[in-house]
Parts: sequence; structure tokens; C-alpha cells
Amino acid sequence: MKTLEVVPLTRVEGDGGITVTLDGKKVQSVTLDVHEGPRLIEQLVRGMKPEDDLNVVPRICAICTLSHKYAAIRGLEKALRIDPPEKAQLMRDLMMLGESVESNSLHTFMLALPDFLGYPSAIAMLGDYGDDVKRALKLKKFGNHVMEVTSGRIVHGENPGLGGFGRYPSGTQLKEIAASAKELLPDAMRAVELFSTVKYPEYPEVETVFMSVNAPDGKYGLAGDSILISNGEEVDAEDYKKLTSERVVTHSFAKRSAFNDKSFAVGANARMINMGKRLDGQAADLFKENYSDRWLRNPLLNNLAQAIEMVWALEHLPETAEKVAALDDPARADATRETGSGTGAVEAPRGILYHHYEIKDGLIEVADIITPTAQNLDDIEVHMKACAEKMLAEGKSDEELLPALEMTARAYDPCISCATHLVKLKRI
Amino acid sequence: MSSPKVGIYGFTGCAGDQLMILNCEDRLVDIIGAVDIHSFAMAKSDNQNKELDVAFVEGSISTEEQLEHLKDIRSRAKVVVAIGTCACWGGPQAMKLEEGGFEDRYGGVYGDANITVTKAFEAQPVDAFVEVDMKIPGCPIDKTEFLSAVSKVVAGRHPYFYKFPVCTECKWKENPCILNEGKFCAGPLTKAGCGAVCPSHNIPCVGCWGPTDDLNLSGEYKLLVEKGYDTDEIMRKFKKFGGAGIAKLIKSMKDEQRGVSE
Amino acid sequence: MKKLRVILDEREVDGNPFQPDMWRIVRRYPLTNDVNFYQARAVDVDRTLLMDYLPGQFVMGSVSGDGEAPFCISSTPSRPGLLELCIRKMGTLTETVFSLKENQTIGIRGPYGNGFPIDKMEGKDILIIAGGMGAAPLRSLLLYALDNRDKFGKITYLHGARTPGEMLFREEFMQLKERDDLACLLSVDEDDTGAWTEKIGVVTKLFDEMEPIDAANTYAAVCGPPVMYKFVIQRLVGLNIPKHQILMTLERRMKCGIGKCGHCAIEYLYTCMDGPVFTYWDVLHMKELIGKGVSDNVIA
Amino acid sequence: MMILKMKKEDLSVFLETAKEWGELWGPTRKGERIAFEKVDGLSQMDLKATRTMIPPKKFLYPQRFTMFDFDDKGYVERTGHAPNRILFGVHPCDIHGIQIMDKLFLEEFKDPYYAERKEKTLLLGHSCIPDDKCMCTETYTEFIAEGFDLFFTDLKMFYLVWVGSSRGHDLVRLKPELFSRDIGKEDILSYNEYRKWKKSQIQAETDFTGMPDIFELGYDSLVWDELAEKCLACGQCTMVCPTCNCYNVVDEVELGTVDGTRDRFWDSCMFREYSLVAGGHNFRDKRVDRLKLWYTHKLQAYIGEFGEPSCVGCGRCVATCPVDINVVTVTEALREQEVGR
Ligand SMILES: Cc1cc2nc3c(=O)[nH]c(=O)nc-3n(C[C@H](O)[C@H](O)[C@H](O)COP(=O)(O)OP(=O)(O)OC[C@H]3O[C@@H](n4cnc5c(N)ncnc54)[C@H](O)[C@@H]3O)c2cc1C
Ligand code: SF4
Ligand code: SF4
Ligand code: SF4
Repeated sequence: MKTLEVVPLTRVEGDGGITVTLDGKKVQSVTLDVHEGPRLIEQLVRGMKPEDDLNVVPRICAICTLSHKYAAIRGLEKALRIDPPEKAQLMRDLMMLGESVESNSLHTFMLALPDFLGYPSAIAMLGDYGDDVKRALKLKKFGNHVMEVTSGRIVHGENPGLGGFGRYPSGTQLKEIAASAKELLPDAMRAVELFSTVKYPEYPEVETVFMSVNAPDGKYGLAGDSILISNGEEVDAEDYKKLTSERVVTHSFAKRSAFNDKSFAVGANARMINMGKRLDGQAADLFKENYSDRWLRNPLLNNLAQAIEMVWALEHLPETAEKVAALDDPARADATRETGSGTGAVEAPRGILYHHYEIKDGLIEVADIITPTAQNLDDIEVHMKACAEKMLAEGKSDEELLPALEMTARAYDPCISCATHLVKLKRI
Repeated sequence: MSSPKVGIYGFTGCAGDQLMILNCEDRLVDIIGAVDIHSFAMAKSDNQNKELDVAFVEGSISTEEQLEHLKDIRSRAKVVVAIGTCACWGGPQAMKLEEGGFEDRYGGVYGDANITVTKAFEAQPVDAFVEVDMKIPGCPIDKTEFLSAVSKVVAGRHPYFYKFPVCTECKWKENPCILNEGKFCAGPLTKAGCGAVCPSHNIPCVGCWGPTDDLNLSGEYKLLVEKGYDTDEIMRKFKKFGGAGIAKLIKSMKDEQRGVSE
Repeated sequence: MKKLRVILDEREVDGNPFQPDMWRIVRRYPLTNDVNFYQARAVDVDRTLLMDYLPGQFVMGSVSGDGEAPFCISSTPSRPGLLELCIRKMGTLTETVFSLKENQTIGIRGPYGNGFPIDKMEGKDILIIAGGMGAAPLRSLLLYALDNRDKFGKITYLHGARTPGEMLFREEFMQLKERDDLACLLSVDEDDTGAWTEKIGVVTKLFDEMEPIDAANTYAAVCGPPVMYKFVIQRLVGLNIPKHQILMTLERRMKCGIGKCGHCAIEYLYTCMDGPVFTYWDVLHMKELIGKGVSDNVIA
Repeated sequence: MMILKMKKEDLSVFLETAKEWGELWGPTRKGERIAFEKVDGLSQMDLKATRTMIPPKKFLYPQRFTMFDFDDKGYVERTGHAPNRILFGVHPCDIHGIQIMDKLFLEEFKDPYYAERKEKTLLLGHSCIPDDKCMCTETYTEFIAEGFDLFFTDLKMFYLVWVGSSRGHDLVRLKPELFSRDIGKEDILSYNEYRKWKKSQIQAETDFTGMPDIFELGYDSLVWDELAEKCLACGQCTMVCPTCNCYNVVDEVELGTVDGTRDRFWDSCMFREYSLVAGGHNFRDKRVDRLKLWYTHKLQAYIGEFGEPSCVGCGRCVATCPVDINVVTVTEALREQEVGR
């Protein structure tokens, strides 16, 4: 028996490791461990005022900071019955689009592409794919800029709050954002071109269920009050526990989720699978050209989904920015009650993020945060196991096995640091 | 002169500081040119564990495994720089340092499951375990402040950090003082370096840079009590980011108050 | 070529008074294990000759990347051509300066400050009391007085250090002991070498060794660590030296050297412009200094 | 002094023309934030705002700027970049403040950075509407006779315009038709009325004249300790004060090179680092020492040296300090030997 260890799993944010235990030609187990220390954030925010919680929870993950902020805002606003003004809502859409461009460009070009092209890192790609690295940097910078303008700074901006924003951007800033988004569209198209031409190995393919939010008004979007499942079901976000039924595993500080006792996936591919038909513009065409039922099996296609989503985001940024600019700065909306509960569901770049709060007399009693990576972990293990088994059956060497496994895990765009999680233990 | 050998490591935190390094877009190429990056787990695969001139350490320490890794880094590095508030002070996960109750909170999340990877403990800043030569706080670090410090560190010089509180930068930006509106603001307690972003957005400073060099905690505490804040809430707000640093200050403030009342 | 500056009395500066000139270190050697001695000459030769100064004045030394700091001039204007500085390794800038080698350059601007009131001191007896680093500016005064020996009365030089190894210019001062036109008394707090032939004890002890002085006709100059002032001043006042004839150099944080940055302000005075040499009479009027070790016990 | 008359409605045209000389800056208001900002014209300014957060010192001496660029060969001064600016709407107290700064920066060892910006800034003063925090009558700064290029006194129906410099006169000559010398009895009466009105508006009562002695006598007063216990050492008072000039200097280096800049930025005597020297000795380690320095410098030492306080009565410290430490409360506390509520 031998053990292959991939520690640390590089190029995912945070500290994780994959242990694949092989028994001859058989895979005994595949475990993705989160070694990073637990932070117990949900416990720490108990007793806090909602506005204080909003400063802390985005710090769960720097990459999805705005998703956390927004999910918390949605959960808290529902709990406190706050009805945000239209301009605030549009600003939130805008900031999410920014985060989407930032994160998807980083992941596709800088983290995943080297895997597909056989380079150790994006830095190593500079010589042969200098233009693409530059493209990535340009897109990422723009995404960061949108996040900075809307949230106050690139990472952990405090501008978005309950009932509105501290300060709204100026017309000039918004105009610039609209113009840059239009200009950068070809760069996002290039990402689609790259990811629609690379080869996706079949090894990790296993049929899975996909979940995403159901964006309102029949549109493609990054937040919603109900959840779509690729089997056709739709569930109210308040019933998130049914969808995620969390459990603790002893080999990791990250909790796990399962749906009907089986793994499921969230992420850009899940969004495309569930809402792809709602896309418009060039993104719609790209989706139609590239979509196939292979998406339901192969997690690697998440990279392609992210690239198409980037096109969607850049196409929607200008109009959103213009709408924000057209409205006067509203006052913040106030809480209309002090006790209540609410669940916010938001699409972080890597999948659904839930923030559930129970508030009593203005103080948080329960906070429950379920991150997309926590939801994906089981699915990652399933697909990695499939990948290892098939490759072993074909007699592949360990040297071939290792990168394939890493690539599979990485396709989920896992954010290990934010998988440090949550929910009450379910005892059977 | 060969370029300095640098390692960038992340422990318990949000990875925001490593991300900010990656976010130095236009300067990233300069950084790569000026230093020899031996290890940067978040950004590259071919990492080596060798002697280092400078190790940048992000995140707080909260497991046995991390502690071992940290000690190994310290033994290999000539200079250890803590980057980000988690590494410098403990960060949000250290807000209850000195208060106890870690086991309960841990149980609240993991039940009585026996997690075997490694043993976890209450998060603490890097300097609680090994000697730290320099702290670059921030949640996350500020690009300008970071680059300014790194430029000097790799040249073997002492960097300069603003030692004054956020209020100073806040005034440079000409914001009306939030405290004067009767609202909480951690500006006077918090090290400058962020450009007073929050007050510049009409939002109180939340203290994410950690405590500044010289501050008057009891002065601000009294002021907030006068303004009608609940004492528990004040303490929670004080402790949000400053971890070990603020815990120490609160302890001495309480000792002082006890001394007065006796 | 940049326009040259004419300094001193008018304090008039053409161009940018913050502009450091580059000086080349022509000689460098350790005085103690944390103090180095530097001889420097301006890269622009004429500049060296124009560096006209008084004992007690200081320059702002610059190292690009580390900023600027004030340093007293240790050389005497009576021996022009070279600027001499003693620099102790203390922090950011001084650490870099400490590591500079011969032939490397350092930025210099100045001289600044008032210096010792040589015109008033001429014709009088001179009593110099140096402690530790205080020898740096006082050496300038001593050498100046010796170079102009006929213009001064009796010269007494008292110098204390912690150990023989920490005594600045030890050899130089030992040689001075040979001269019969001055009294040079040296002491160390503690002799860790076993080879020390001079006095042992704190610097104030040397007062007991010294010949009687003509107090009314004496100018005393003191420079040393803050703790030393208190005891030395007590002795000087006890000797009845008029308070305005007791000279002391004060140290304060400085960023400009020319009265702009504000750091060295003590009430209405700027250490850089009105000092660093102050009389004890001045100091008595500075409330901030009273009770801080400089002048308590002796106010009345 | 030349004093001219101008119709109210002509101001906007005049400023439009004056822009020929340089950028136009004036007081703007966004919510509670009042600041001198670059503007397109009169319509963007708020001339009723009593005080900007930061006085016009920021134009002559910005919060942070580069003094030198350096490389291994030496230091190259960075001047010549300041734009021409017209600063409109500067109140008398602030012009007095600038005069105090001028004394410091332009007399002995002229500061070329300050000098250049001063040279490139035209000061166009404007009369003001005092509030309860102003105390300019106590510092004799409620009116101003010099130190500006033009000064506009708003007399409701028209402006009286003082021409204070040759450059100010040049501005007038850009559109001479907007100005008249035709000043009659009514105008004089209404100007006099205005002066009376202005003085009557000042509510603060402080007596700075006796301060040097009170400070001397009260140097060890426990009142100081009580104040210092409240002081947050936030430095706001120094940043907003029009006569606080202290600064710090720091070198920045470019990554991987020996090139860099020598930068200068506002500092405050309220900070511990201010008097800290290498080796860790601090001449003003306690907050109380620093607080004393601030106030003795402004109200004792300066009066002792120049016969007037270096406070110009603008009320900024009154409006800004979160714990109510300011020239009014400090002088009162020292006089009454009790810290007020
Ligand atoms: C008038 C005068 C004459 C001096 N003469 C000498 C001398 O001949 N030899 C010598 O070794 N030292 C002298 N010093 C002390 C010397 O200036 C400090 O040791 C030096 O500033 C330390 O700088 P640093 O950058 O190494 O230390 P850091 O602690 O890193 O200081 C940073 C900065 O703070 C300021 N600063 C810190 N300490 C002092 C200080 N003591 N005085 C003024 N500014 C300070 C400087 O601007 C300095 O660059 C003198 C000081 C004064 C005021
Ligand atoms: S708003 Fe906050 S940071 Fe700004 S001055 Fe007031 S207390 Fe300080
Ligand atoms: S103002 Fe305060 S909370 Fe905001 S970024 Fe700065 S230190 Fe952090
Ligand atoms: S006096 Fe007031 S404004 Fe000034 S430092 Fe103290 S608290 Fe801040």
C-alpha cells in the first residue's frame, strides 16, 4: 500500500492537501484535507450587532469577500426586514459583477490555464503566453477596480452595508467602468476561445447534481431567494439546510455537504447548467456553441463556464453602471424589526454561499454560513477518485496521476480558507 | 549581488494579504525581478524549502501542524515579517483571546467529532510563538505600505510605518469626524496606513489595522459610554481585529479602573 | 555646477536649503565598538573649503533610503579641508552610515545651529566636561581652543566614559595629557581592562582632582547623556560659575535642522536654530526641562 | 489700499475670466464635508460654509509630497510641478494663518516648496458667516488688511473688493468693466454696518492676552493631567489647525534599486513618536507633556515671541476635537483651574 500526498495543494487559496491512498491498482481512499486552522467565525459573531457581523464575516475569505458581504447583507436584511433602495440594489449587482470578473479571470488564466498547458505557474507561462497573462492581469485589475469603486477597496471593502452604501461612486467613475468593460470584452472572449479549445480529459467524469440560485425575473444572475437544482427541483433558500445537510469529517477542518446523501456541485458550471438558457448577448451564443451534456459529468468544464460568465459579466457591467449613475444617492433604509431570521443566498464565483442569521433584540443569536467549497468537497473527492481509478486501470504512472488529480480539484476553484466552516453537527 | 531569497506563507486567515501581493498587478513583475521567490504556495507549484533571506508570514497560528511549519520557517529565514492583521495581532479569530471558551466554540462547530488532522487551538499572532522582526498590519495589507516596506526590507534597510492613528489620514482626507456625530469609530485606536478608507466612505473605522503605537483606550471607552454605548458592545467593537494587541490594552485598562475604584 | 552657499551669520542660503551635497568618506575607523569616526571631503572640492563652521554646530547627514539625522561636527574650523564626524550606531540611518566604507559618499548639509559663543569665550578660562558621545562636539571646541591657544585663558578638559574601550578619542586625549598648556583629566566608571592608568569613577569625581578655578572668568561647556547634566550642573553652580556662562548642548529629535519641521521645539526655542548650545540660564527658563533631570534641585 | 465695488451677479463672470490664470479652487460642501476643492465655477462653491475641515495650508504645504528624487549620484529637488491656482473664498482668519506660516517658511531659510506654491497661488479672500465656534474677535483676526491678492466683502447687494497685490490688480484688469470706484455714502454705511454685524456674531469669549502668565503659573496644574486623560492622541487638532506646521520626512526606495524619493508629510506634536529619539528616549513620553507643548506653543511661547497668539480663532479645534479639548476649553480650564464639562 502506498500513499501519495499532495501537500500543500498549491494555487488554491488557503491550506489544503489531498491524500490518495492506493492499494495496488485500487484506490483505497481519496481525501481532501483542510489543514488550515479553524476560525470558528460563526461562534465569534454571536452576540454581535448585525453591523459588526458585516465587518467580520467577509474576512472568511479574501477572494469571495464581497460575496460574503452580500450574502450576509441579504440574510440580515431579511431578518431585520430592511428594504434597500433601488440604487443600493444596483450597486450590489455591480460589485458582484466586478468580483466575478476579478475572480474568474484569476482562476481561468492564472490558476487553471497553466494546468491545461503544462506549466508550473502563470509566471512560467510569461514567455510563451505573455499576452494571455497580460490579458488576465488587465481583466483582474478591472475587476478589482470595480470592487474598489463599489466597496471602498479591493479586498474587504466596508462600503456596502445594511440598507445601502456609505458612499456612492461619482458619475465619472461609473462612466469609466462602463467604458472599460466594453473595451475588455475581447479579452474575456479570448478566455472562452482558450478554454473551448483545450482538451478536457475524460478521467474525472461522473454524473452529478448541480445547484445554483434562481436569479429573479428569469434572468441570469448572482443572487436569488430560491435554489435551482439540475434535476428540475426548486427549493426556497430558507430551506438551505435540506440542500446542504452538513457533517463533520475527521480528516479535515472543513465541513461537508451532501444532498440526498450524495455529492453535488456548485459553481459557474452549475449556474450555466441551470440558468444558461437565460443568457443574452454574445454570452448566449458562446453558451449555445459550447454546451453539451458532458458538462453534467466533467468538472473541468467549470473553467469554460467561468470564461463564458466573464463575457456575460462584461456585457452587463456597462448598463448596470449607467443605471447606478442615473439615480440620486438614497438614504440608507432602516431596520423595521429587531428580532427575526433570514437566509441570504448569493453566487460567489465558486458557487452558492449561504448566510443564515437569527437575530434577537438586535443581537445575533445564530449565524450559519455555508460556503461553496464546503458544498463541493464531497464532489471533488468523488471525481478525483474516479479520475484515479480510471488512470490506474490504464496503467498510468504516479507522475501522470498527480497532476491530473490536482487539476481536477483545482477546477472547482476551491477556496480552502473559506471552507473552514459551520452548521450544527448532524448525528444519526 | 544575488537577489534576496523570499518565501511567502499563509496560515489561518483569509489569504487576503497574499492576494494583495498578487493584486500588485503593475508591480508584480518588479517584485519578481527584484527578489527570488522560493515559495509562494498560493501562486505557484514549484516551491522549495530552503534557507531564506526574508519570510513573509500571513495568518494567525491555530494548529499544532502550523506551529511546526512556522518554527521551520523561522529556522530557515534571516528575517521574518508578519503580514496582515491576523499574523500581527491574531485577527478576527483572536477576538476572544484571554476570554477563554475556545473549547465551547470549537464544540459548537464540530461537536465532539475527533478531528485527526492536527490539534487546533485558539488562534494567536505569529509573535506569540516565534520572534518576528517586523509587522506589516492591515486587513488586508495596503499595497503602497507593503511595497514601501518590502523595498526596504529586501535592501536590508528599516522600513518606516506611520505610527499615528487612522484619524490623521482621515483628516488628510478632510472627513468630518464620525465620533462627533455620536457614533463609534475605532480611528483613534487604529494604526494608520489604509488611507482612512472607511471614514472616507462615511463609515466608521472598524480597527482592521490593529492597535496603533500610542492610544488612549480608556479615553475612548469613557467617551463612548458618555455617548450612550453599551459597555459590552464597546468591548466587542474594540476587539474585532486587534487580537493579542488589544487584549493586552484592555487588560491594562481594566487593571487601571480597578486600581481607581479600590 | 550648483551655486555655492555662503553660510554662517546671515544664514542665507541660495537655492534649496534642504539640498544635501555629496561628501566622500576619505577615512573611516572605529572609535569604540559602536562609534565610527569619519573624515569626509566634499565631492565638489570648493564646497569643503566653504564649509565654515563654529565648534558646537552640527550638520544634517543623509543616506538615501534612510533619511537624514543631525550630527555634531567633531573637527575644528581651525583645520579646514576635512569634515570629521563621530557616529554611533543607534537606528535606521546610523546603522547604514556605520556600514559605509571609505570612498563611499554621504549627503551633508549645514552647518546649522548656533555653536559655542567663541567670541565671548575668547579671553576667558575654559572648562570642558564631556561624557560619552558628548566628546564629539566638545572635541571640536577643545581643538579649536588649542589651535588658538593664545586667545584663551586656562583650559581644563574633563572626560568620562563607562569603560576605557568606550572612551572616544582615548589615544588622542592621552597624548594631550603630555601638554602643559592644558589640564586633561580622564576617568572611566569601571576599568574592565585592568590596564587603565587614569582615574576611575563618574565624571563629577574629576572636579575634585581639578585645580581651583576663577569662576567668574570661566566658561564651562558640558555635553553628555541626559543623566550627566544634572550632576555636572550642580557642581558647576556650586563652583559659582555664572549661569549664563555654563554652556550645554541639548539633543532633540530633528527632521530639518533649520526650524521648519518643529520637532526640536522647546517652548519658544528651536534646538536646531537657537541651540543646540544653550546656556544654563536659558534652560532655567524652559519649564519643560525643569524637573526632567536637567535642572531640578538647582532652581532656587 | 484700493477698494472697488462689484455687482453680485458679476462674480461668476469674473471668476470665469480669472481661470485664465490657473485652476479655480473654492469651498465645496458634500454632506457635512466642507473642503477646498477644484471647481468649474461659482455654482459649485458653497460660500456660506463657515469653515473647511482643512485650512488652505494644504495648498502651500500639502499633506504629503516629494521633496527630492535621489539615486546613487545625489538628490534632485522636485519643484516646478505646482500648478497655478486661484483660491477663492478664503476667510480672514485663514489669511492670518497663512501669514503666520509665511513667517515660518519664508523668512529664515526659505522653504522652496512652500515658496513655490505660495508664488503660484492667488489668494482671493471672502467675508464669512461666523458660527458659535468662531473666536476671531479674541485673536484680532476678524478682519484682514493684507496678505491676499483680492478680498471680497459681501454686502448683500454688492461686493466691496480690496485689491491687495499687484497680481490681484492684474486680475481686476482682465475685466475692468466689472469693477467701479464709484463708492458713495450708502456704501460706506453698509460696510460699517457689516463690521458691527460681524463682531456681534462672535459668541465665544476667551481672553488670550493674559495667557502667557496663566500658562507659566499653571504649568504643573493638575488640570493638564485631567485634560490629557481625555485626549485621544488622535492628532486631529494639529491637522486642522491653520498654524500647525510640523512635519516628518521619510525616504522611500524603489524596489530593487537605489533610487527613491524623500517625502514630507504632516506630523503632530500630539504623537508619541514626535519627540522620540534613537535609543528609545522620549522627551515627551506622556500625553500630558505633549498637550502642554501644543498649547504653550500657541498661547504662551508665541505670544512671548511675537506679541500675539498663533491661534487665529478659526474654531477648527473647537469643531473637531472629539473630547472637547481646544483653545477655549483649555484656557478656561487653566484660568478657572477646573476642567469644564
Ligand atoms: C544637535 C545634535 C547633534 C548630534 N550629534 C551626534 C553625533 O555627533 N554623533 C552621533 O552619533 N549622534 C549624534 N546625534 C544623535 C543622532 O542624530 C541620532 O543618533 C540619529 O538621529 C539616529 O538616527 P537613526 O536614523 O539611526 O535612528 P532612528 O531611531 O531610526 O531615528 C529615525 C529618525 O529620527 C530622528 N532622530 C532619532 N534620534 C534622534 C536624535 N537623537 N536627535 C535628533 N534626531 C533624532 C532622526 O531624524 C532620525 O533620522 C545628534 C543629535 C542632535 C540633535
Ligand atoms: S472619523 Fe474616525 S478616523 Fe476620522 S477623525 Fe474621527 S475618529 Fe478619527
Ligand atoms: S479606516 Fe479602519 S477599518 Fe477602515 S480600513 Fe482603515 S483601519 Fe480598517
Ligand atoms: S486634543 Fe483632541 S483633537 Fe487633539 S489629539 Fe487630543 S483628542 Fe485629538
